[in-house]
Amino acid sequence: MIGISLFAYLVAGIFFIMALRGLSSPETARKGNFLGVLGMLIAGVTTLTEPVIKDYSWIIYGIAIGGIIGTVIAKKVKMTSLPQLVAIFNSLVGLAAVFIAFSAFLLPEAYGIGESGNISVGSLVEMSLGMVIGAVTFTGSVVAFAKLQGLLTGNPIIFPLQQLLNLIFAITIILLLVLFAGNQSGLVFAILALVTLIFGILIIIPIGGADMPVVISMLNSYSGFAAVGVGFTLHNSLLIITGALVGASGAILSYIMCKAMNRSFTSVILGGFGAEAKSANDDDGDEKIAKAGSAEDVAFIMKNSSKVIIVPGYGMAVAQAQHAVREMADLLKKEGVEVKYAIHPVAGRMPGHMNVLLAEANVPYDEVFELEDINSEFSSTDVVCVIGANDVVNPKAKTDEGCAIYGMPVLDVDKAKTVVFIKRSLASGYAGIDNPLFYADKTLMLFGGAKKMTEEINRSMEG
Amino acid sequence: MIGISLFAYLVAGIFFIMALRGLSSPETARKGNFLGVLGMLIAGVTTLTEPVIKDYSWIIYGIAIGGIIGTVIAKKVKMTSLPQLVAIFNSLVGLAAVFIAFSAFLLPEAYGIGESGNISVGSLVEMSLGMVIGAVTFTGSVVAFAKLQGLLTGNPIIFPLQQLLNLIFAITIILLLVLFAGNQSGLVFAILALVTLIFGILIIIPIGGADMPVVISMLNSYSGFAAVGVGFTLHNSLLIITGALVGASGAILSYIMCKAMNRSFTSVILGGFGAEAKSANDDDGDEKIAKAGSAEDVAFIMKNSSKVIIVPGYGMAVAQAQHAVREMADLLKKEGVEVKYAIHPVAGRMPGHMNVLLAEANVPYDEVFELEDINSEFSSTDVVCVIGANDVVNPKAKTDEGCAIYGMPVLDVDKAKTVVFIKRSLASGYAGIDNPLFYADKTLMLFGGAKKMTEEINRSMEG
Amino acid sequence: MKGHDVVGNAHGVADMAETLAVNTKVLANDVSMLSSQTQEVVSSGSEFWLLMTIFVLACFVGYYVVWKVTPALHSPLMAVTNAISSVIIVGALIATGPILVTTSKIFGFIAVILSSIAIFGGFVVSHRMLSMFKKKKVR
Amino acid sequence: MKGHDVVGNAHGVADMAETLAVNTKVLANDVSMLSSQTQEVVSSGSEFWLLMTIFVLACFVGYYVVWKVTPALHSPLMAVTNAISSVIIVGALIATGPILVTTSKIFGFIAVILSSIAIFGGFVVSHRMLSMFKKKKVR
Ligand SMILES: NC(=O)c1ccc[n+]([C@@H]2O[C@H](COP(=O)([O-])OP(=O)(O)OC[C@H]3O[C@@H](n4cnc5c(N)ncnc54)[C@H](OP(=O)(O)O)[C@@H]3O)[C@@H](O)[C@H]2O)c1
Ligand SMILES: NC(=O)c1ccc[n+]([C@@H]2O[C@H](COP(=O)([O-])OP(=O)(O)OC[C@H]3O[C@@H](n4cnc5c(N)ncnc54)[C@H](OP(=O)(O)O)[C@@H]3O)[C@@H](O)[C@H]2O)c1
Repeated sequence: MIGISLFAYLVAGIFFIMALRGLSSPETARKGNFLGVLGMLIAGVTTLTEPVIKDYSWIIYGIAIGGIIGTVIAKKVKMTSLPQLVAIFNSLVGLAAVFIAFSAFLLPEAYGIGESGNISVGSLVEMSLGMVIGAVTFTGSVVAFAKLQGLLTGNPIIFPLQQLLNLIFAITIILLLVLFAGNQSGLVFAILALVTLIFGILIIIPIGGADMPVVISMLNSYSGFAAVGVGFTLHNSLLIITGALVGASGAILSYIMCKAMNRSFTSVILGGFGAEAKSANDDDGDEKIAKAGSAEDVAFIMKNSSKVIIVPGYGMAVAQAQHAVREMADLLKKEGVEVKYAIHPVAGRMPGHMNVLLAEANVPYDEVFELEDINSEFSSTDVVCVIGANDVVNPKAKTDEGCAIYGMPVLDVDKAKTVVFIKRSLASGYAGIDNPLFYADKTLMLFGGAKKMTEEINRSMEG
Repeated sequence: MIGISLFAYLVAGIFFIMALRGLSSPETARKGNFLGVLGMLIAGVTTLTEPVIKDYSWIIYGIAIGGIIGTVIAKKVKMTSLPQLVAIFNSLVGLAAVFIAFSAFLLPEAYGIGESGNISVGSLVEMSLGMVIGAVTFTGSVVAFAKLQGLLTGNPIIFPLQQLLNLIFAITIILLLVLFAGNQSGLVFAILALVTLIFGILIIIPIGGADMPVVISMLNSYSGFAAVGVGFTLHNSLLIITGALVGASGAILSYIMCKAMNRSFTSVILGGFGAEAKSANDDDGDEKIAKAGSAEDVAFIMKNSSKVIIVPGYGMAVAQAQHAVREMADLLKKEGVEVKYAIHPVAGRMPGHMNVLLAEANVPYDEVFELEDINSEFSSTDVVCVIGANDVVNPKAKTDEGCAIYGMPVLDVDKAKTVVFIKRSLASGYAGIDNPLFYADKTLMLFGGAKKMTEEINRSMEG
Repeated sequence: MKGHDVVGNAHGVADMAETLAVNTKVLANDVSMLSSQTQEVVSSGSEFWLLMTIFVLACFVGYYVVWKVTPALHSPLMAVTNAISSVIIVGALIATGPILVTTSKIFGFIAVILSSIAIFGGFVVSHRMLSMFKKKKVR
Repeated sequence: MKGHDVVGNAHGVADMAETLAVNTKVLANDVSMLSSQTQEVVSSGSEFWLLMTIFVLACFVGYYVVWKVTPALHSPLMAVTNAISSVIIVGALIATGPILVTTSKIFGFIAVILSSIAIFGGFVVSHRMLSMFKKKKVR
């Protein structure tokens, strides 16, 4: 029995690994996702055959309720709200870990880790680590969600002695954990939970809304480590394997984002970035003059070129302009123009966000190129059409040593013959840095919402 | 105690992984090798602190004897004999696994797997699997060594009903294994060992000498799995981890070789390739005429070109011409000629063999390029100097659907302006296929031993 | 045999019996301690480190697997990791399993709901994203 | 108290003592069996599968790590794997450890020599190869 279930957990673990492996290319990804579902099924069924499980009714109800809610959310959610969705799911995993830790503490017999009041120190430490990480994940993700959804201000919320307060909380948590491992009192455990929940709020609240993607990825990683903690408590290798996979995934994604933004991870976590950004916004670029054009102008230039590269950014996502953009590309292709899409690793507000949006608008993924694959092509391109992007095409990152994004790899759109920007104003983007390309001779600005403007271009191309 | 040693084994395992990771680039490789040594030290010291170990004298003698022999061999061996060396070391690991399995059977108490005559079936199966794999590795590697060293004929040794005999042996081994797991008789174990040792000889002997690199790699993989078997017997996670790493490495290397030779792994293992090859040798290419030149001609052409690519092959290794070749490149560079080296994945007789030989002759590794990195450069090259290589530059692999190497990726030397071959005759190479490039207009043949000819070229360039 | 001899003997036997009983108890204790120690050694010491080994290896695997994920699929990756990290539902199921309704069972029930949301939600949304990724086809 | 009463009592006590002794034995047996069973369950069942899990994960790690090795270093790779697979010396050391000279010890000794050759040889030759790999420098 024990052998069979350990074997089944191993198989489930392999399936989870294969699920992530599948994501290495869009062709294998769907099969990978299916293997993931299969792995989860195996894990669930295996657990349900454990002798401790005698009453199935609550379990069935629980899964049914959760399953329906989850499916409905997943079907309804707009692709532009993916970051929020991930934040919610993270928070649920974290909260579940907290509840499971409490269950294990209250009913250790069921988990085979001793009797109430007589749990080994090792198990106590493991369960409280799982609980602590879970609790931070929970409240942290809730705050991240609120900031992304606009329920909380996106500005970093900063108050005096913040770092000191955080330090005091961290020390308190460690002390409570040691105390709990010593006396295994339920009260201490509950207080520990409470303090950690508050701590989760405190560490995320000073971080600006625009940094939330990094935060979410980090919390995703934490949710993995919460699973590892629970896995150690339950002596369950599947939870440990899966947790490690998720932990690695979250950590790597935040690393990739930080590197693509040319920021250090600590600077993101210490927070306060959005605040400086806003103030840096309005000081320079007053003398220079940008050339504005109309949708007809843009349609004309693009129609008469032989190669166009489209660079979508955050603004395209906000405006939900992806379908209009796809139509524009189709119209251009009908005129015999070669069209490609260039995506910067941190375009938009989440890794891979632009790819999903373009895919949603039926753009074939072999027309969509990553930075390193397309950067050499801009010099042989007639028109680059930048839609709602800004920082990811800012040449200052290559030239201005003093600026915040200096060294960040950017798309070399300034090498193309003509650059068209579709955005509402000359305002800067997320990093709050003015873009000299707006004022270049080869640049044409098309002011307006991304969706409206693209549709206007389409109309003038059709007519 | 047990905790600490398990921790130490884990650390050693991580060091072994890091050792292999280091090999991903020449810069980190030496550090990786050092970590490997460290891991081995940790593993050894940890084992020596186990309570069962009371007498250290034999151990010290054993390590001293083995250490001296190993170091001397490793220092003395010629870089051209690397395949033999790897074969020897493989055989030692295999034989050690056999002895250890017998020790575990005779003194199970020391390994904590029961008492003599009362070992659990699981442990019996594990130890006999370890023993069987070790025995095959041992005799198989000895045969491979003998073939490579020329002690045995390199021709496949084939006799009637060979496959049937192998099948009978395989079945006998399985039956003996089951019998042994049932009655744990020492006699049965010894017979099992004997039969398996013979089996190891039988399966390698029909394979041609030129296929030995694939065989060695496969046996390398086996030696890893022997370690895994011993690891399961001893409940030692380090042995299991390391064995899996080695197993993966050997399997991947043989896969890479088979793919680069465009042959299936089974066809290699079923053997008899060299035999056919030899017969295919002499049938075609009688009418065509090859243009032969002198060393002075070659020196003149190369001196007056602007870009030369050197393609070394098996013949350069046999002739030990690497130092002369390096000198030639130096002389050319002095004349202002751009010189690069192109290495095919299966040039020579072992993966990475050419790279080591060139490195030995002080060729900087950033002048040495793999097939996929340099193949596009041949069209802009004036002279390609092919030294003792043949199959890896044979254009038939691209054009002649009927030939044995059709589909194998080759270096596109035929795209260069002039091709110089330095070899002793118009004979074919390992695959026994005639090379039409010898008779092309752009080709100049320089007949003679690789070392002698290269030195002549150097002399005429200097003088 | 004299009366008090007998009594003395009886006392002796009784004493012995008592000693025996005490010894038995000690023995029983010892053995049970031994048993739990054995279990402790095997399960706590050895098992913990085996699990730790599994953890470390899984981190390596995760590292390599995730770096191989194409950047275009980073969003689905996040959704899938949401789903699979909810495998902690395993712990929740165990808490919900007993027949007796206790706080632990109620907590387990809540955890089952929460993780089911993330499991179904994560897999469904990643499936939704992935089925949008299409190759160019002749239209 | 009558003589035979006392004798009867004494007999009773003796009987009880005997029963107690027998029971003790049974108990001791039971507990020791339990103990060994526990160990069996934990060590054979659970430990085997944990080790199997480690094996599978290590195969994944090996797969990824080896594919990342640059082709130029495939020869040193073979030498290093020779060296590290000789970590089976661990098993040989245990066999050579006891003071009593037995066949097992002699076998262990031979295995120590054999694997030491491969360990030293493998690391030394790979070091020799690796130290030949040099970058271009201004001469
Ligand atoms: N993707 C990630 O994972 C991630 C994570 C963290 C941070 N970030 C950061 O996010 C930034 C992404 O760069 P990006 O170039 O995509 O965006 P950006 O630099 O933030 O610029 C977006 C631009 O879109 C315009 N815009 C907003 N709404 C619009 C609408 N409805 N129609 C048309 N235009 C609109 C804005 O200009 P107007 O106001 O003038 O219209 C703005 O300048 C980078 O700085 C990156 O570091 C990304
Ligand atoms: N590297 C590996 O891991 C590996 C493994 C298994 C099989 N192989 C096989 O080995 C072959 C390697 O290709 P390759 O092009 O390097 O070698 P090759 O095709 O075997 O040709 C070597 C040539 O070198 C010449 N030669 C021999 N001794 C010489 C000397 N002393 N001086 C000058 N020339 C000499 C021979 O011609 P003359 O007799 O006319 O001089 C021969 O044609 C491939 O077919 C590959 O599939 C390689």
